[in-house]
Amino acid sequence: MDKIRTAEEVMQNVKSGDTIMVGGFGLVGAPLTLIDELTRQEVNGLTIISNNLGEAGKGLGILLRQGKIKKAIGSYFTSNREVGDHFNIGKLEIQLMPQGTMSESIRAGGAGIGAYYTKTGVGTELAKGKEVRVINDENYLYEEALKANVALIKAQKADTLGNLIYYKTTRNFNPIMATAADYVIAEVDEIVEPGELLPEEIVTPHLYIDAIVKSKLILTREGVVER
Amino acid sequence: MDKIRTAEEVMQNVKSGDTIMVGGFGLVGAPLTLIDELTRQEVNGLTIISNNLGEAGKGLGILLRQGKIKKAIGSYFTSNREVGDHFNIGKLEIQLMPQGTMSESIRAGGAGIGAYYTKTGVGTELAKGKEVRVINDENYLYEEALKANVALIKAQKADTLGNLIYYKTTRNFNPIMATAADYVIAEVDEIVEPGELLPEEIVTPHLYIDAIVKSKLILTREGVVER
Amino acid sequence: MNTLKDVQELIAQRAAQEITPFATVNLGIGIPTLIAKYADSDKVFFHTENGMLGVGELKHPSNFDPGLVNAGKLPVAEETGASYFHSADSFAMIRGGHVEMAFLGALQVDESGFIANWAVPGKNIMGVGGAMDLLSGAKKIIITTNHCTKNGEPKLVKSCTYPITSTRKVNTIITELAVFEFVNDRLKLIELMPGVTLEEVARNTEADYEINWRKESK
Amino acid sequence: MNTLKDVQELIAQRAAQEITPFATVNLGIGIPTLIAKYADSDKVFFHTENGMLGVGELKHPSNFDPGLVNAGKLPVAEETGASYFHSADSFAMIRGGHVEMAFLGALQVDESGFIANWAVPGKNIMGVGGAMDLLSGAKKIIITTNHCTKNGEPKLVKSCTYPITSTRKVNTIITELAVFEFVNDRLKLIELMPGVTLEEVARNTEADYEINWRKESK
Repeated sequence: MDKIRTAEEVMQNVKSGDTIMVGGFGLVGAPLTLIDELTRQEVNGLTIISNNLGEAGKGLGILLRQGKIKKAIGSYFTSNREVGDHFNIGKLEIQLMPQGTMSESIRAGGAGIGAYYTKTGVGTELAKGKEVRVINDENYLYEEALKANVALIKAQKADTLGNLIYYKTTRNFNPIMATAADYVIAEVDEIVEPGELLPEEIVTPHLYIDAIVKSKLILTREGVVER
Repeated sequence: MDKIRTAEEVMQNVKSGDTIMVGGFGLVGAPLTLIDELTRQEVNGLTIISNNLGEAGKGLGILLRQGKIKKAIGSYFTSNREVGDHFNIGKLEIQLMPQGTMSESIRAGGAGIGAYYTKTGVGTELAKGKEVRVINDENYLYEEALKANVALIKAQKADTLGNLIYYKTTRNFNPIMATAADYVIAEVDEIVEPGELLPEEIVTPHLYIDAIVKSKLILTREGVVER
Repeated sequence: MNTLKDVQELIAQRAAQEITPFATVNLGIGIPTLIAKYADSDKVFFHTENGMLGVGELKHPSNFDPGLVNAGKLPVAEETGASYFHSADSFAMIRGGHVEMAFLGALQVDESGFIANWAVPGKNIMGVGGAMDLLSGAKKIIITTNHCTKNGEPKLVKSCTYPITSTRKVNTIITELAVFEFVNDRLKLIELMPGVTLEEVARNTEADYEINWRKESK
Repeated sequence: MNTLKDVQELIAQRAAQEITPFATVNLGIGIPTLIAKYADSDKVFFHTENGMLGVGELKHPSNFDPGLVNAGKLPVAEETGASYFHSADSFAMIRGGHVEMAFLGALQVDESGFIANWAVPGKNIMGVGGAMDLLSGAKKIIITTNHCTKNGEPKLVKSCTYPITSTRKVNTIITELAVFEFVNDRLKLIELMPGVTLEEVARNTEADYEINWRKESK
């Protein structure tokens, strides 16, 4: 069962109107090659679940400029001022979430948890209209799981089965997004044979991964470069 | 900050009436040395959260015979027939949970999640009296988090800071129980210096661990032996 | 009929044919555990809820590793490409729908597709394990069971009299007499085991079923 | 007064003294980030919500690793004994109460102990990050902030006019003028920064506070 694909091939799984999770904390741990390919697709009306929406004209910021994003779900859009511009003219819906709630909702989506209660956000503007429940004398907010049609994630190494390991803080949202979408594409810098990753160090077991794409664009000290 | 202790020392943290999580799947990955020490303590009225309650007269089964357990929370007590005997004469309360719900509730306890909704158990006898909620047209059961005063867990190696790694299927409940108790004691087979465990392979970061105890009783092919 | 052990092996062998290539498969305790040795180990990934993907058959039983067991606490081996994870992550795989097939034993299966496999009325309920989780989450549930109880009572019944394990219905039932599938919520007999007659199945089955030789799903 | 940068360093330096030995500490964006270099790196474990425990100061900024950043997306180093984890596990640490102290910036802090540090009325709300999570979960919250806004308006107010970040109250406030603590829900000035007079604090503070030199908690 060969999961290795090209970016062009896998992006056929993205359709207009889809919800797409995109890993990364800013550019760190972002699937840059897959995002680049996504910007070439003739799709629109996408819902993007990602901590940020790139920077102005970079990464997911290109997709925003192209008008392909209908809604953005994330925790910190401040890094791309164009997000506010699109929102102001009614061209973009925004669902802002505390970063921990966003992470937990993605994990819940992957783990079959329908919803959960967290103390985060209780009594704030982000809690407006949301159910509050008292559990052991404390107020908790009801939050539902997040799921997606497709997840674009980045890992350091994959074996050909799809087992993944991550490099330092590039891990961030990638392992949880790998669990929460119908079709999961892992962009990786290196592909090795099964057995080369130690069973105890594997972070994402292969059952979560549908396709593996070798990275072409990577983040270096000099910025994003083609390798 | 030296976290290395003897079993005698750490067990001073267990008081009568406490709720105690005990790792392991049967004897596999169970903190045998700590359990052994616990049976020597003059405590009673304990609530034990553990997948099983040992076997008849072994491990937690000794604690049961000693009458020190008031309540057992777990998923599979069938392996110790004395559990049923104690239950029948009213000497033991039982809270039986699906294994996945038990795991998820422990994780929730460690992660600040007050409660969550799962499909597991809906419409069964274990759902009696429990709230059902419809989320996206499916029935989910309300389940609350589990927490404990003390957790007794087993790992393969610790560094002196308390970072842990686990051996094969001995991992089981140990990493999640490490997150869900006020005081967490890790029994380990080997203690190394910080830096000897790779940052990416650490499963339990040290902030969860209060004390480290070197194992004296270990599970071998010949059964439980003193090392 | 053969010995109990022969019967179980027969069921396990037939069940192994249901495994789709490269599926992630969870095997319950009992007959399901026997399935592994009939499967093509290069084309299946066995998952066990105590925290492992890539469970293999132990080649030399005397050489077992006490830190490497399956959900039945039986010693197993590690296939190339295996990985380990904690119980919550393991059940996240099951409950999140990432395990393609689960093979489970049953005390009863009824014609609605409900199964009972964890509790007996009038007895203390002392264990449930991962059964309810697998029922709620695995994409396909295949029941492997002796056709009748030790006392000769049908296990395929009209309606479970034992407590059900889930409101989720099972997909397939494999016994030493026949293979059944639920199609559009109706129980269909799709295959007789070698040497078994329709009459023999009818005599040992309480549940209503239709005969439908052509497999619609597979 | 000194330059803005000097003021920030002064606050950070004082804040570092609040770190208890071997605490797990999360540093927010802005002034909190500056605290690390004043802390004894052998006696503190810095946590960052993007998934790392054991964050270190980058010794040679030109040598940074683009795969190793903190929550402010600034390059950092890896201390001995560090570990990495995904975002949900990282916030489980924060929200589950496993992070002992969090140092955060603020737009406003009020005399009830509420802070506002994520949104400004009348402007689009475009980011919240981990602020609400840290407020809900860290055992102790220490606010490090300039005493007044750029326009000279007090940041320690009677009641936040900006949207609050949490209904959880903060523990300590450190500015370039003074150190405050909440004791029994009352705001207490417990220390003046070097060369600062009580009158100067009074003139720049809208919130009511008592003077209480002896620290009750620490």
